[in-house]
Amino acid sequence: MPVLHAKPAPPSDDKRWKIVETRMRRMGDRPYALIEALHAAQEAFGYLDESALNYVGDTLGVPHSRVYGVATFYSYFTLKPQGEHTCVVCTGTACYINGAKEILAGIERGLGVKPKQTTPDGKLSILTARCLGACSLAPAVIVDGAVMGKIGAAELVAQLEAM
Amino acid sequence: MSEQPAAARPVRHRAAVATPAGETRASAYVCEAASCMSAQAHDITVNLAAQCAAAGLTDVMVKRVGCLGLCAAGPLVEIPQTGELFAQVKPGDLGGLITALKSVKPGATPKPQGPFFEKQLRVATENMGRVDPESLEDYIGRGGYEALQRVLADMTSTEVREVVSQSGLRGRGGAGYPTALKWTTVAKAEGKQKYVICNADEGDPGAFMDRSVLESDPFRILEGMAIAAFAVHATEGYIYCRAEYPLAVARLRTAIRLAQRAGFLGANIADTSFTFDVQVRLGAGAFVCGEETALIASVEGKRGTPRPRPPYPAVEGLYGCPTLINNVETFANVPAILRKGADWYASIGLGKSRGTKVFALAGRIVNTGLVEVPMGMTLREIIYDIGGGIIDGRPFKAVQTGGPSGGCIPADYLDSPVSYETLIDLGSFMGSGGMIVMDDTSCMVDVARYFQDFCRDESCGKCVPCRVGTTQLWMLLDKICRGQASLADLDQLERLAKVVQKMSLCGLGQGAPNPIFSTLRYFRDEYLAHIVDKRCPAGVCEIVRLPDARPLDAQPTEVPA
Amino acid sequence: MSRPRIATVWLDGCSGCHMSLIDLDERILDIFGRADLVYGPLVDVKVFPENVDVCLVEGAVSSVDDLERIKTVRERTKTLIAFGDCAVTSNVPGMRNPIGVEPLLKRAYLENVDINPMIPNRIVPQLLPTSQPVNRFVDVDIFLPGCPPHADLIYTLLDDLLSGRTPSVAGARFGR
Amino acid sequence: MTVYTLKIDGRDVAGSEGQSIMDVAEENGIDIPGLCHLPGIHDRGACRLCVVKIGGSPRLAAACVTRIAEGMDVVAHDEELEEYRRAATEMMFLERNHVCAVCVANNHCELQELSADLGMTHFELPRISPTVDVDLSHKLFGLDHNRCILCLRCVRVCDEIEGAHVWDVMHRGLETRIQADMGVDWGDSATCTSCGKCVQVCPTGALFEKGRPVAAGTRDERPFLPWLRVHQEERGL
Repeated sequence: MPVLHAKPAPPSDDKRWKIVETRMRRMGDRPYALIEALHAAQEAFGYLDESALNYVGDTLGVPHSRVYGVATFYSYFTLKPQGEHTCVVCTGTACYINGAKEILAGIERGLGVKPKQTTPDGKLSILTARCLGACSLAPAVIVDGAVMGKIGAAELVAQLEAM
Repeated sequence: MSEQPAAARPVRHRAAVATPAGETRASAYVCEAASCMSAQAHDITVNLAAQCAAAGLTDVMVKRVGCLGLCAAGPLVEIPQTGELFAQVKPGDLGGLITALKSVKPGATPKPQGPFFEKQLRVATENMGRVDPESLEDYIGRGGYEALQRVLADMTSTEVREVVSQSGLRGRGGAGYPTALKWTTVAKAEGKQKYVICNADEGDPGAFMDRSVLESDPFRILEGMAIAAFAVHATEGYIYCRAEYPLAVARLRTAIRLAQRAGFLGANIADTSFTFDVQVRLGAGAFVCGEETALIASVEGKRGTPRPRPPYPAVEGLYGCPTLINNVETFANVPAILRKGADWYASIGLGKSRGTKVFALAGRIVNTGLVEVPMGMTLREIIYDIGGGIIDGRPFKAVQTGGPSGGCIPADYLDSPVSYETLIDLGSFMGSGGMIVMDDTSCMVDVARYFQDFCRDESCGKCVPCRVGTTQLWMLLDKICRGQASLADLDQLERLAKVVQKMSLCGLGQGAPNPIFSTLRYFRDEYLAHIVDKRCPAGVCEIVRLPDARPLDAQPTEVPA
Repeated sequence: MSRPRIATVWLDGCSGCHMSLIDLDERILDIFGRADLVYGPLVDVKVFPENVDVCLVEGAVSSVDDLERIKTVRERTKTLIAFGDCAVTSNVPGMRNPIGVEPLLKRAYLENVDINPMIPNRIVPQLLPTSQPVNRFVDVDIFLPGCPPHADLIYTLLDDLLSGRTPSVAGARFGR
Repeated sequence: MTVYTLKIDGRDVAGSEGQSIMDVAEENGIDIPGLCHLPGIHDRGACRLCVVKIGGSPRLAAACVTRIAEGMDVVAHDEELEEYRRAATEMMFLERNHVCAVCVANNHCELQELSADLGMTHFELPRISPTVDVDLSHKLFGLDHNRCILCLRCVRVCDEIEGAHVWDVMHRGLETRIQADMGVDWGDSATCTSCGKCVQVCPTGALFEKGRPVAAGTRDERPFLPWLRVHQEERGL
């Protein structure tokens, strides 16, 4: 039996909440819609802040601690706003044996940021991916959505610095 | 790792960009799978269509297709009439292609395409690179939905399971559990509501088979799932797909919509009483969700942690109901088996491993890409004949199969045939089908450390041996790699690996020590070189040399001023 | 045959284990009636002697000095006993490990000091990055956990060793 | 109800359909260790201490979540299993910063008790020594992550018995932590009823009542969860 609870109002009148609300409603506002709802919220806002987590949890009748548990379990969800630019470094096996380690080391040396960190000026976030499935381009990185394959650390750092 | 590879953000566009009104004399198949897409393949399609129109080539068809397989040479365009494959095509330089298209004679026969293609046997990937992944007509034109229609018209669910049983099909997700056995368990399990789930949470690093299948031939998965649903009396299906594969997700969603519209999904499929519908559920970046029970938890909107089995999902799965979970490639084989017959399928293969297997070749290999070969082909044929050997002609060192639960197979066994059984005998594992080739520039201890790092990062944290053990194993391997370890540490490594293997709750933890076992089995000398000689034979590891003989953790700490 | 030579060593610990040894009461006469106490806080010997048969090591290995000493002990001792929780698990000294040496010293010698705050750099031995149990650095023959190990357990163990029986640490446990 | 007969460690025992191996063993006075197991809340088979061998299968099964079957032949104790259990217990000690000597649970800690039962005298592997928090924001209770073994009894008792679902886990792998509401300080939790059930079920000193001296060596007895007291008495705590 679904728990009966009052549906909360969205945290603000930002139109993007409509998208989140619709995605949840299509799944009957049931607890199993949690991950889909978090996807919708992150797509809409770029990250998940506390108001989004509360809103989703209250709508679906999921305890807040569980919402937080789910949002922190999956690496795809991010609770912090990302930098203006993002650089995703693939660390899949093919990229690893073709130099992904050197790329990450090069970024850390050159820009002083580690994976999952954002530069202090908020310009650039460095992320890693388990495998982009683009093994033919190894080592591969994605800079602001564009894949760059067979790239060296120095070349990449130069590009990132130029941004 | 909040990856958001917007690279492959799908672009909505028409099926064939140029379709001749009359007879098609020549065609250009532009690969629009993820790897080529990231190299502007879509611009090629658009530009090529425009230039064909400008050149007055009204009898030329330009269409996007799924993966052409030879990803290393992308972006790729094929002229199927002649079999010519254009590699590394530039969107701004299509003159050569136009010339080739002009010169195709009507009724031309394809010329041989070389061993990369000819040694392959395509079943699960038979439509890959042939059909437009977003065109139902194209799929039907290649025999699509014949199998489902025949099943619904002429067969009982028992008969369908019988055919699958006789084909010898086994789960392509890794463990190789007989598919028909699973189907029968679900069919016979008590419960009004049953589910079919397609496991498309392809997480092994260096594996991209499922991605290519989903991007290239999504209808095939839907058909396979529908047949399975009929065979196990299920009415609802889910495809659990990695969110990191946006192109695959988009194509699946399109395919579902088109199939629903055409009556291949939904109520009363093909005018029978059979009802089955499919929804896509997105993963969110957790490798462990490839494990069945974790996947179910994730579909239910929970933390993707596995639970002990039994009860198996076939009896108590999604929402507590009997649930069939098969992986993408398994479902991709089903329509072909039903269409061509169990005997045909069973005639391919070796021993208890029947049919074909799709492999993703990657690493230090010339022809990085996707291949499908009959079970029983030797590693040498796959790596050298199809894969083109090692980059720069360097010496082959090992091939890693089975992902983080797999192992590294050395050169001595290159002539072993590939099957579920032989790989296990060699201390590795079929896994989902990633094959990472390594040459003398890879250090095997470092590779073991890499996989352990992966496992500890992806451990869900539920059970103690995996949560703590994988980290302890990684710490030991790291110590060895840095030249700080003793022989006693090596003993500890072996002892602990055994504990983690035996005690862990799910396959992730149980399989995590496998890369250690296999590298110890074949490359013990490399471990000893790090420990005894304090040297990395491949020159990969940074051996920490200290002014005095004490190891790192016994170095005095500088007092702050 | 010469009498067995017993030594005790006090590394980074609170000396509570030595107190427990003294708690043997009259049994201490029994033990050292059969063996010689050749080194330790209870006797005035400056250098750890050669040819020690049994050595009870109290405390974790936390400093450069501890490390040098435990190596010497190992070289000159037949049966090395990790004596009490600090030697066995690093126990209380190990509580500093997550903190790190620098913040630790700052807290202890600068932030919490009113008069002439400074981090000592002479006389006090340099700390190792972490405080570790004895078996992280040298082989240990017998572990006797407990904080401190009960005098009865110490007696049983020493009695076993002196009588040539297989030494028993049954009943020993962490903490308490 | 169907009754099954089976063997545990060579002894003939009987139980009813749906019971776990752990239940039947307990009823027959066969002690199988377990730290995440607690009667009255759902089992999750996560600490792996209760693993047993069934009918010569190479795969070990957690006794707390494996239902009995007719003719089952269970080995709950042998040298190999004891070694694995010791290894798993060692991992629990090494994961966080357990210091028995100065722990509020000293002398009434299930982890400490277990290590003694298994005859553990030392650790072979190094400590991981993570930096973790101590949350003393609640007016009555404290949470010391240094001593948490992630058995999740607190999460389950709060959800299943108290119905508040204050607790859940966040992050994953070695980063997994117990957390209240949206990862807030316990004292700021809007859902906590201060019932103290989580403190009562904690096998170690991770959740504790403020103001009880280390030297007390006992737990405060509370009238709720009578079955729990029975369980603790059985284990001599």
